[in-house]
Amino acid sequence: MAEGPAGAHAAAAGTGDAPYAVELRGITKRFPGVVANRDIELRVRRGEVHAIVGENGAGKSTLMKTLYGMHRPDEGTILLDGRETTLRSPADAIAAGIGMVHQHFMLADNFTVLENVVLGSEPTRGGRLDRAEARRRIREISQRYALNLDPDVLVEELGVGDRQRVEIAKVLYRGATTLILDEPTAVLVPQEVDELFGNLAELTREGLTVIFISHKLDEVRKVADSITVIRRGTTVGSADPRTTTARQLAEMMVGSELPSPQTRTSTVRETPVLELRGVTVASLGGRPAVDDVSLTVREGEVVGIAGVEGNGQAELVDAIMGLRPAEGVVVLGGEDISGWSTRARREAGVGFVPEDRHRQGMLLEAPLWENRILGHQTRPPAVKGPFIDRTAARADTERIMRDYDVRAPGPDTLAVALSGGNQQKLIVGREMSAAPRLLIAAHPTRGVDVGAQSAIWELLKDARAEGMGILLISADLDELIGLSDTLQVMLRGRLVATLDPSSLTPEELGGHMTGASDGAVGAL
Amino acid sequence: MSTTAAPVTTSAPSRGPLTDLFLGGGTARRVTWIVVGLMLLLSVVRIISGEQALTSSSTFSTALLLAVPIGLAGLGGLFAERAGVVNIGLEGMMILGTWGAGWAGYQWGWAGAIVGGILFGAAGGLVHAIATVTFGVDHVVSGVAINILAGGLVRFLSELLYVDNPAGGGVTQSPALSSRPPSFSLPVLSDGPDLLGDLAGKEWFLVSDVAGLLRGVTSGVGVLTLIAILLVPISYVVLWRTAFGLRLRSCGENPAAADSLGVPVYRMKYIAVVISGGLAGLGGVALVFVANIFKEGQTGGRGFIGLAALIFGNWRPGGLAAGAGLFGFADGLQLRSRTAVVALLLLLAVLLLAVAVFQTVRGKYVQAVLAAAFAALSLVGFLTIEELPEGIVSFTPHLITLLVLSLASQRLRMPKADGLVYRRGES
Amino acid sequence: MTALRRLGSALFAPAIAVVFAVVITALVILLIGENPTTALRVLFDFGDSPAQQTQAIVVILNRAVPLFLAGLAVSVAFRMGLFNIGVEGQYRMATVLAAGAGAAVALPAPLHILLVIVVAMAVGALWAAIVAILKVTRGVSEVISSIMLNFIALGTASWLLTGPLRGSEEGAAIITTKDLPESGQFPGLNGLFDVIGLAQPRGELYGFLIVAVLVGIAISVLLKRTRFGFDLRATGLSPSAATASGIDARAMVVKTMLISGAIAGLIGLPDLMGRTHHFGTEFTAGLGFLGIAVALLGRNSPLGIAFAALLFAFLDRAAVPLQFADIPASVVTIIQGTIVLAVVIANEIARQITRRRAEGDSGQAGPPAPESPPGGPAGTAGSRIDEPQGAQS
Amino acid sequence: SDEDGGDGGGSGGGSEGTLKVGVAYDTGGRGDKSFNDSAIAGVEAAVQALGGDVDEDIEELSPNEDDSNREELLTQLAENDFNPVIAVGFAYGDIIADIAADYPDTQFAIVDTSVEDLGVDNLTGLIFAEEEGSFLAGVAAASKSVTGHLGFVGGQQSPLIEKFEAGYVAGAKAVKPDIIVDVTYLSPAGDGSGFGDPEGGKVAAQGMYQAGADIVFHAAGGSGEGVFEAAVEAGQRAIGVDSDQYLSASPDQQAVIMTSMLKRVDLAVEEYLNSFADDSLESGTDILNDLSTEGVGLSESGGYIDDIQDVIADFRQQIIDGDVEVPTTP
Ligand SMILES: Nc1ncnc2c1ncn2[C@@H]1O[C@H](COP(=O)(O)OP(=O)(O)OP(=O)(O)O)[C@@H](O)[C@H]1O
Ligand SMILES: Nc1ncnc2c1ncn2[C@@H]1O[C@H](COP(=O)(O)OP(=O)(O)OP(=O)(O)O)[C@@H](O)[C@H]1O
Ligand SMILES: [Mg+2]
Ligand SMILES: [Mg+2]
Repeated sequence: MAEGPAGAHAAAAGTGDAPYAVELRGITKRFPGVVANRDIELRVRRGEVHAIVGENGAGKSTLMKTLYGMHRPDEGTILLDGRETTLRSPADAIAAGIGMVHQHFMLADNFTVLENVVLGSEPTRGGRLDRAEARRRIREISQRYALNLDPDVLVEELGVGDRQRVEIAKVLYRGATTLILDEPTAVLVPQEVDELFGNLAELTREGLTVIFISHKLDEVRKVADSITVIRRGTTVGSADPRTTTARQLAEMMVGSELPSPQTRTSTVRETPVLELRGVTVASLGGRPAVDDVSLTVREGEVVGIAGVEGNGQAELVDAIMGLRPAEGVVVLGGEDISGWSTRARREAGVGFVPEDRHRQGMLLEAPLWENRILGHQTRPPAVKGPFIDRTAARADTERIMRDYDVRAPGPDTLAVALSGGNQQKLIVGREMSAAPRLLIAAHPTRGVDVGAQSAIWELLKDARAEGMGILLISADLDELIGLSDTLQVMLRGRLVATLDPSSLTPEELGGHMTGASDGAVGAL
Repeated sequence: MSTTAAPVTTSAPSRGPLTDLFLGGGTARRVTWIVVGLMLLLSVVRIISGEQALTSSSTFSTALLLAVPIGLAGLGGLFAERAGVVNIGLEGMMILGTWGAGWAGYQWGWAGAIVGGILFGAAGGLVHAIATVTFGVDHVVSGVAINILAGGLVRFLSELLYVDNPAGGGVTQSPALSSRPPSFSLPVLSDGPDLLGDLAGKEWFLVSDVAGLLRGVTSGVGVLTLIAILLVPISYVVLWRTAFGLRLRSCGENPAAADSLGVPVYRMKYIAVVISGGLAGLGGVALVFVANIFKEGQTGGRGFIGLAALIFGNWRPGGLAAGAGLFGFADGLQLRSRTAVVALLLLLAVLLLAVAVFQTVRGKYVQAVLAAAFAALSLVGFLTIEELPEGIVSFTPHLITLLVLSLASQRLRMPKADGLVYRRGES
Repeated sequence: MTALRRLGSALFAPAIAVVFAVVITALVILLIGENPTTALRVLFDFGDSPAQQTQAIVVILNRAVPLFLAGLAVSVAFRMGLFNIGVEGQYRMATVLAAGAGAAVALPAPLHILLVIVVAMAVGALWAAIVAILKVTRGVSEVISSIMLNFIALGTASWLLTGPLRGSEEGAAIITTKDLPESGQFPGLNGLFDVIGLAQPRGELYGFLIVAVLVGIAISVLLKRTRFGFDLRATGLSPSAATASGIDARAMVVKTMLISGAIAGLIGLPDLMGRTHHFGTEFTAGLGFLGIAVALLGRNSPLGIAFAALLFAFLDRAAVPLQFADIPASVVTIIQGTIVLAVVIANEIARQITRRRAEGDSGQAGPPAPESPPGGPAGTAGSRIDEPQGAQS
Repeated sequence: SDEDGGDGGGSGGGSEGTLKVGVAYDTGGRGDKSFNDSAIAGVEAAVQALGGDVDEDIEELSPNEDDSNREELLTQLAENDFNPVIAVGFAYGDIIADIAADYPDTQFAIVDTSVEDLGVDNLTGLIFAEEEGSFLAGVAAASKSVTGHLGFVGGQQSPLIEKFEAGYVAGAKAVKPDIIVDVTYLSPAGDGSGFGDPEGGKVAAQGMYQAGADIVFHAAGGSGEGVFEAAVEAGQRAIGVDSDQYLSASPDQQAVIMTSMLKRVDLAVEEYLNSFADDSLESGTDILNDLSTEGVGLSESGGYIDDIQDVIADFRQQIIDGDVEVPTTP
């Protein structure tokens, strides 16, 4: 059965006798209990941008880690430039000219850009790290590929876009000819994405090969020269981006239609749920992280906050949740809650879907039913007086798992064992089941595949229709535009524009977010 | 394109003024500044209280002597923790080091003792590495187990090898070392004509105090003290200025990233923890050299103090050396003169008063009042107390360490992945 | 089935560990030219007469009680990610002051006992609170502050003993506080042996055993069944998630240390109220450090700690009979250290196995989705979407 | 049945001339080169003299690390029919009376603790007049001192060690009333670390030598090693304690160990066993070992104090005669 795709690919390769830059044949990778990759075929021509798409957990990252030598395939062969190669470690892959930018950045925050870039292949002189030489080479790469990096800055001071360029610099520094980018655009705004694509074009012009993974199908069609689709661990086919629509791709991935976050009719009522007046959050040095923010969320309204990451959205969320000291007034349903503790705020009816589910949303080493209790320790059904009601908590977890399609064996499963999408659905289900007045949803569908994404959108829309106010923070501009009734743009800690999502394109929004639009620049 | 980047501030984020003073920015300048300030303060306190012991050359040489084992243990901790392995087993490794030094030392002399101590300590480190790196055991757990094990093991080994040993020794001690380690003095200044010694004896304001300090750290310095002092800058260079050091530290900051760049994380951690054990063992050797013999219980918790010095010093060699020095100074004073300890109360009063003024300027009145109250209390203590009881005096160094730590409003920054078990491919 | 499996894996780790420790110990004993089976026999030989046997049980239980309390104190802090290395100092301060307070007052028996216990718990809690407060207000690592406070406690207790609380006469070789009056002494439990028809041992079984059991149950319920316990464990598992869920992490640090310290305060009481009746220079030190080992061995669960304490006590008892068999007592320490190391390694391996298995379960449970996507079962040969299917659309 | 066999002897068990002696050590156990070794030497000497077998007839037990099983040591020895049972060290003082009362057919002895007031008649206290020996050490030191400045390093600040200090200071002042004696204890009461901290001992002694002292007397157990080291480095003198430390010292230390204050635990134990064997033991009371019984004294190895023997002998006689009253507390 491996012959089918192989034959098809041979046809696709068509004329050229030139060997593929990367060819994976029949790759199978098993993890205990899971076959992450089964009999995967992948052919990438030199100098092309090759996209890999597939739902969450389809096995894309696993495949790329195999190609990067991070683990050995159980079966199958890897050919680089036509030669069969065994990759025992990333070091081998690096030596073979392969570099990888991981889905989650692999950077040491407390190191400088220079240290991060040279780590593992340091220039030395007389046994000592030759910083001057390293600096020179990084500057050179930075200039050649327009990466614009300062070698001596600490990485923790950089934004996501810069971090990504550091990752790319790492790879280029090692002389990679094949670049793997795992979901590089998930955290970028359109302008940054464009820059990235500009960088990629630069790279392919220099003859480099790029393999890149994304959930954003439009993007894929725009930038890729060819596409491979993976489903449930195996290749289901390849596609030509010029002739394939996003819808067709999505169907190939999941067999369902591409979801759209279109809002139905407006459900906004008069009563405000949340009012912020002059909320200011100080930061460690200098300019406040959140600067004099005022906004109102009404019942049945979704207020979207757009902004490049690191412009104060996270701090604003923290301030509303009481996780960070802030000046100004926070009013919930007519009551001033500025001085309240996080717990009191949650009890008063604030639901919270945090940005980073692993860090703030879950106890990974605890069973699902305990995760059901988290954040609702003082409210039924999970607790009775000072005690925990285990039976009720379990029962309610089962309900959430049913209602929200959380795929796991049972409420006693540890949360780590769930995939990201399922964890997210559990969190959303948990927050919804307390019937909050206000939901703070930060990146509710980040890294979640299309199926789960549409489910979460539906949930948010239903809740909104029932009168819940929602503050939505997202980096996904389609999501923001599609779900919000009102859009606020946040830049350097301030709300710089209020926009009407019904007449807005992502590109325009992106302009506001980066301060490129006139109004926004004026506001500064 | 740079518009998207978060604004880049060139200066490091402030960590509170006192911390910055100790650990921040232009290190050399700050260190000089602190040393000058402290000497001035000590000098004033000495003149007022008449406690010559405060700044005598013998006090400083004792401080050095006492600081060496602690500092070496701390350096051991530095290597392990910079590579991401918390080493609470330093005490155990130090115990192994003392035994190894005693055992090798009575047979092959002082050089043998150094090798023996390092090897035994390193063996302890190896066990820790196997448990934490290969088996992924919680670092604290493994360290505690090693501490227990080391105690039992050295007793057992002594029983096995020293009872009925014609060379001497017994269940709690080794035979004496067969040769003594050499020691050095700075010619002319600290030796022979001993110019510094003369100056130190004059009881002149500041001049004698500085002379005391200089003579203290340059006369009769043992070979291991010399090694320990050298190891501080060497550790810095190795960890911060070489490729090896960068790789080692990357395992403590983000092992997954290091792994993805082909750094052999497990091997680096092994190397680091074994070095750590070796240095802790060397700390044990220092103790054996002092007594010329291995003696059970000799370490007396110095491994733990070394760990504290490491944290005190913000996981940096210079900082931990300062921590060890401070502890050594207070410990030496405590062992030498109970009355000098009372003079420390005056020092404390002055320091607290400075804090109070500083906090007032910053508008933090609660802290200011608190500091002033404690300053007054210390002053009253200084004026009324003649001599403190042994029980109270005995914990002077520990109390001072605790006080300095809580005064230096600290945002210490430990390596980010310190103490986290790293398993390949699991993040 | 899962329960059975869980039990299986729970027992698997300790079993491997004990085997490992036994092997190491046997090697050690062989090394000194003695017979390992002798050692094994001695371990389980509780004596010939019934009285000797019950006495052995008393010795084990009396040793286990403080070890259990120490392990419990450490584990409560561990559960929320705090390393309370300061139990040592906490129970020293608690014991000396409880001894002083108990000897200074005259009260009817139950009240007097209660007073001693309350004083001990309060002192332990306060001493631990210093650590907590320094941590939350000044950011001082609890590891350092508790190490320093251990030394400070040692000196302070010594000063209290030789100064204000001195009860023994001048010149007596052992300095002690005044004895607790009868009403402040905890009655023993030897009546129990009559009830179950066992011979009376020579020594007295600590009545404090009951207190320890009650405290163990209370802590177990607190951790597993209450909101507070949930908050505590949640903070230990993920401080950031706990904070986001509305738990005040700083307050949690203080509360947890108070509880841990209060339990630590009890460690010295079995001896104080059941045997010596005073605090003195011959005070049993080091239980705080052993408590760390016991807590780790017991995997921080009260029941596990009880087993661990009994195991340690069981081994400690053998120290004397081993010497009769010419095997040095240090062998016991070696066994204890090896067991701790072996158990934690085995635990870790078992944990990884269970975790893998759990993930295996959910991995298998993933695919059978209710709305199975069309297009046939996954894993069939791929097809080119842009040819046949693309043509269809 | 075993117990029946044991109780025949009453207060004098060794009917066949052989003894079964149980020894419970102080912390450290056999091989500590000090206290414990001295005690066992006495036991072995007595057993040998009585024709017994040293391996067979002596059982020695050491307490565990935290000293928590002392009671067990004594009871196990008694249970296993060792008689007499000797507890080495005052740490047993707290418990031995109760145990002796429980085993009335076994004779118990305890080193360093007075049992006179306890009223247990199968218990003997082997006590020493450390202050008298220390007095002579003080006399020797003061006579030999050039600088008129002496030092004393105590292990733990306990009543026992304070006896050493008191005697030493009194002896020194008896020779030179204006002599200076620096006194340092390494650890406070209840903290035994001062007996095993050579580094502390060295630092303390160094301080004294640097301040002008030329002779330092230590009563600090294992920490004394550090005191000798300090003496070697300073080129000054030190005085050992308990046993004749000159004999077990390295050559360069022998050069500085002027004398040692002897505390003959071995003699006391041997004496006790002999009287037990020949049924002359009068238990329930203390046996005081002082200058008159040669239970304490000064060693002469090395010959450093040969020239002042007459002064020392003079003071010894005065003490024995009661002409000089030696204080027991500083
Ligand atoms: N180290 C591992 N151990 C066990 N299972 C793993 C491991 N890594 C991945 N898996 C499993 O392999 C499958 C594929 O995971 P992978 O991360 O490759 O998915 P993906 O396609 O990259 O998903 P996403 O789009 O969410 O990034 C998942 O079901 C996951 O459970
Ligand atoms: N090293 C590993 N060992 C075991 N399971 C793993 C490992 N790495 C990943 N997994 C499993 O793989 C699945 C998916 O992991 P992954 O991190 O790719 O999630 P995701 O769906 O991509 O979510 P996210 O968007 O947060 O990355 C989860 O079930 C996770 O438990
Ligand atoms: Mg992925
Ligand atoms: Mg993912």
